Amino acid sequence: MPFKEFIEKLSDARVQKGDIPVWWVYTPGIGGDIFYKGLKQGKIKGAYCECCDSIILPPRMYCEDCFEKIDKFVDVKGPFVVLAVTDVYLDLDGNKLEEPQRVALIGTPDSKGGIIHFLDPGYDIDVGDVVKPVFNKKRVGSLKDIKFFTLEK
Amino acid sequence: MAQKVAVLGAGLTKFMRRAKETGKELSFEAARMALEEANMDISEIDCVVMATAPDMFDGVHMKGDWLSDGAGAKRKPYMRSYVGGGSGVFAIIHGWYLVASGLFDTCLVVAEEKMSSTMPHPQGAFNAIYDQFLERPLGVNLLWIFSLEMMRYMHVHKIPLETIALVSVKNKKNGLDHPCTQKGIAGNYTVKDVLNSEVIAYPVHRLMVSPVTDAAAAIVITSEHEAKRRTDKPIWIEGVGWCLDTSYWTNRDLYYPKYVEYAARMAYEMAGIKDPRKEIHVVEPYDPFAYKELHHLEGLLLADKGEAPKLLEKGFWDRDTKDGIPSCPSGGLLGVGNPIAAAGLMKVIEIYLQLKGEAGKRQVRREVKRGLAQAWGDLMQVGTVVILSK
Amino acid sequence: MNVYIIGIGLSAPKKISPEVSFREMIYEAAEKAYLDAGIEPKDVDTFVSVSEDYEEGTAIFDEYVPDQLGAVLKPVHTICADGITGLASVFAQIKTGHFKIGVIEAHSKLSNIKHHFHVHAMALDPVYVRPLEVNPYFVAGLEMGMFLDSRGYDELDTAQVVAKNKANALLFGRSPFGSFISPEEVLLSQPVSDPLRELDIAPNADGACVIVVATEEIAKERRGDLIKIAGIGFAEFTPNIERWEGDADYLRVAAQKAYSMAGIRNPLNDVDFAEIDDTFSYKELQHLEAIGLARFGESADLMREGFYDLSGQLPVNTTGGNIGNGNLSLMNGLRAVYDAVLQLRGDAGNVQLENPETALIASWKGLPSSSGGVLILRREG
Amino acid sequence: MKFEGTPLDSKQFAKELNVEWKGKLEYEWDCGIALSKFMEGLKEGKILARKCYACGRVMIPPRMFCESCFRPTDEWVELKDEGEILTFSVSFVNWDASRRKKPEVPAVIRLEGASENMGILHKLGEVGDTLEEVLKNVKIGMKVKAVWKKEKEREGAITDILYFKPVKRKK
Repeated sequence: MPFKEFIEKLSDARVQKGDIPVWWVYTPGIGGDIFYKGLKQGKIKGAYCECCDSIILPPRMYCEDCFEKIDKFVDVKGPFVVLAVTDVYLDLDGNKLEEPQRVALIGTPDSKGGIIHFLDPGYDIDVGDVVKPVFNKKRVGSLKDIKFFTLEK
Repeated sequence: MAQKVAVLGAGLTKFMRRAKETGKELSFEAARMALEEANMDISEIDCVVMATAPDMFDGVHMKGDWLSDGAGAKRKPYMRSYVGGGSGVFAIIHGWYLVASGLFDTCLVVAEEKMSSTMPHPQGAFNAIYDQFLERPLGVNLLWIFSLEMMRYMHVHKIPLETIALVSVKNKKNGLDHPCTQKGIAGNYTVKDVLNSEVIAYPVHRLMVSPVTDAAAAIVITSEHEAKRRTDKPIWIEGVGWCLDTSYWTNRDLYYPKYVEYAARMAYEMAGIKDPRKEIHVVEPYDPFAYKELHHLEGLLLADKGEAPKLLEKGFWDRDTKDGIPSCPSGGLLGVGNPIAAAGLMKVIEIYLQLKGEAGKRQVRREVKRGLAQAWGDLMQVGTVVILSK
Repeated sequence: MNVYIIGIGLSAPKKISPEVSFREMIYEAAEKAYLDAGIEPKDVDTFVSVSEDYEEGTAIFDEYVPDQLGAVLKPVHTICADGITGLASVFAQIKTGHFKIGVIEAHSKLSNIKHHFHVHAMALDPVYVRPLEVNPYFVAGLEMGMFLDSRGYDELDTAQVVAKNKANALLFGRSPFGSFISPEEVLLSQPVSDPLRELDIAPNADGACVIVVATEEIAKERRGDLIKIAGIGFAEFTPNIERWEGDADYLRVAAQKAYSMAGIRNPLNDVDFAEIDDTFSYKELQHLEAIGLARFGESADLMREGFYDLSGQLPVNTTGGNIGNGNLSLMNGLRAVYDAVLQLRGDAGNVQLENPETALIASWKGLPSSSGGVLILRREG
Repeated sequence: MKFEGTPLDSKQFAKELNVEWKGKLEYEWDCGIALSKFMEGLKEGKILARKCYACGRVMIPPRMFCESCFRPTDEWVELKDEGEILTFSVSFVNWDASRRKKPEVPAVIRLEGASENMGILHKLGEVGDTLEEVLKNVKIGMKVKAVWKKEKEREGAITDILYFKPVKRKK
């Protein structure tokens, strides 16, 4: 190092502590509002892009492929299929979870994209399995109105 | 060597205190509008540039990546440049060098800001612009740097508060004619109204401060041959300049923005401009605070040091001036709103519209062949300048 | 007009760096780079720094860039991207003909972040994903699963990447993360987000890197090897994780641009060695396939056969990659450029290859982004 | 031309299905060579600056390199805890834009011994409780002196100086 003097011992090295003291309130937006209102009614909404004739999950206000605005939204009834799955062993703070959380990307055969959500820990659900959403009884219009996706028997 | 670069189309959303749309959706709307005006499809765009100021407003880390699909960047070369408040004008500079280099022929330039997500107030996110070691522990507020700079500027040149209030009067009146203006921002105010408004951080009064705004803006720029193929009346980018001063902002005399001067000199040289006071016909300097417009007009060498306020009193910067240089005909940040990066690009768009003669009620009275937009940012530190011509 | 790398400077990666501030760390790298280039900072026409605010804990980090680079009152701006995309910005500026010498800077002080997962979580979509409050590394676990499934690979295949890169790092001798470890041992490390394990993840590190680039005219005034930027590309895929399919499309698009600029038709033949982002072990294989240094589904076999070893046909991550040198966040790409220049100049010590002429460097911005850049360097004369 | 966007007033905004998030965004920034020493100095009631022999500037905040000469700085210089006001403001806002009745008075102060324009940001105290009082009591160019925390309470931070107060001229 190029300097004329250095920190000689670790106890002389100081740190300044600080934080970002704000928090955030996000509007769900035009697409997110349709998604959240659908969840409140116990439905999964998708966006229909006329340009590429596709249903897009989760619903968005525009199609990222065609870059066209979307004003048609549909109920997506399924079948819902697990496209990818992972067991998460750590929580957000980095602590080890007692039981891993099973998180999956869940789509339908004729839609682009999917929903990222939890899988029912009561079953050993894997990629390719057909699943269905289990909604909470009390719903407020949020992503967590879905409890998890469980195995469709 | 550099290929010539033209501006082909522009898009803006409404300026809003709180938008229902997400930042991605705002970006989409502005980008879509710019593409439509340029009569281009997204598939004809070679690369996308994003400008957006602190991630701490939107509350999204890697905000540029998060916004990218809303800016039409899927599977495209995409870059986000960032110089704080200077980002909006830097966006066109960024697009300029990507096209001028010959690497790309067409570029979609998008600027977005959604400030309303920050709680308890967007000013809180600005706390983190200060030095974390020696400044943030003092319990700083964003307005401090402005009020300190304004005080120094007024002290050195002995500028009365009444004169600075005139900037708010001018811009808030101009803003009445902007179709995107934020509700409750523009209006016919008097100097007395401004000076009677709440003192927030003396000498800054409430009506001398631009508001918190959500909005997006976009332009399409292309190489010369693409421009000539697509339009009979291209607007050219003649010069660009940018400059960053030291981060030790308390080590500088704040009365004069040297970094704006350096950025302006770079742009004038590129544009071959020798006498900017004669060769620039309309100007959009950055006006997040009333005194800033005057400060910047001096930095741009359009007025001698300390003279911009005197010219203001004479109506030299008015929209309907005959022999002056109209400044902030759009209404600026004080009259339209201040969605940081999108506000800078809004200024570029205003110059573009003025040169095309399509500014409607805001069209300046004098003939315009060349105009300049400028933004400022970081810790009283960065100047970004672009010169457009017919 | 051609553009050359004329100077490189590094503040070497380490786990933590309490003995220096970010400013002092960057100054060290800048001083070395200018010395290497034989210039002073006043000779530089434009500066670019890559950074992300939440990693710095500062809003508008651009503010804190100029002083330690000697860039006060100069054209300076930030690019919020990986190091190679940042380098592409300087490259483009020089190509306009308005600038002769440009500088790119990147650094990491990841050790100063108290809760890393919370910073990563801020990058997840606040409406569609983040409300689940899951550890953000799930994104890597999910994608790794997709990648392995679609190719029929298993975890032992990705563990080979870890073993190779840690061994290379140990041989090279600069980094604290080098070791001899078998792929089987990698599988014994703790699961993070299945199939991703602790040792699949490049450990966070601190460091700084500065690179000086210049026009042909300036480069040819200097003595020594000429390192030409033969091709460069950068691209975004989509930030919407729901649309990911386990392929690194960002690098596919970036590589196409870089290859066409460099006139490369068959990268497997035309490239002598590569530095490929391996922030997660599977990323190395995924990236190799995306840029055409392996066909779809063939990278794991090639890895097993030693194709990418130091003694193989196409050595990859000769100094240890990110797994061996540490995850330096946005600096990863520049650290790789630095090491590639060492190889091309014959300065790579124990891991020196025999007379390499063409290097490929591919960088990824990091979790949970889908953007990156590809650079082709060629040694002349 | 149609301009898109859906403005919400504060009532409409509150009715949206909003998502709230507060992360643990905490940092421990390495102070490094220059600022570790500077902060240790504050604890001892000293204000330390750094001198560059090439340009002769005495710099505060101190730095191990001179940004204008691009070389390492050479020497520690202790400044007086007295200086002059370069500029000031009378602030009625807290960090989060909430209003305060009694103003704070931030100022840029050049300490004696530091080079021209080498100010630091701090606050003034004992200058009045209203805008009128502060404007009467404070002038640019005025001399001020640091008011320190009690020695035992100092922790090696810029807040070890409570504020700067006007220096009363002896007549």
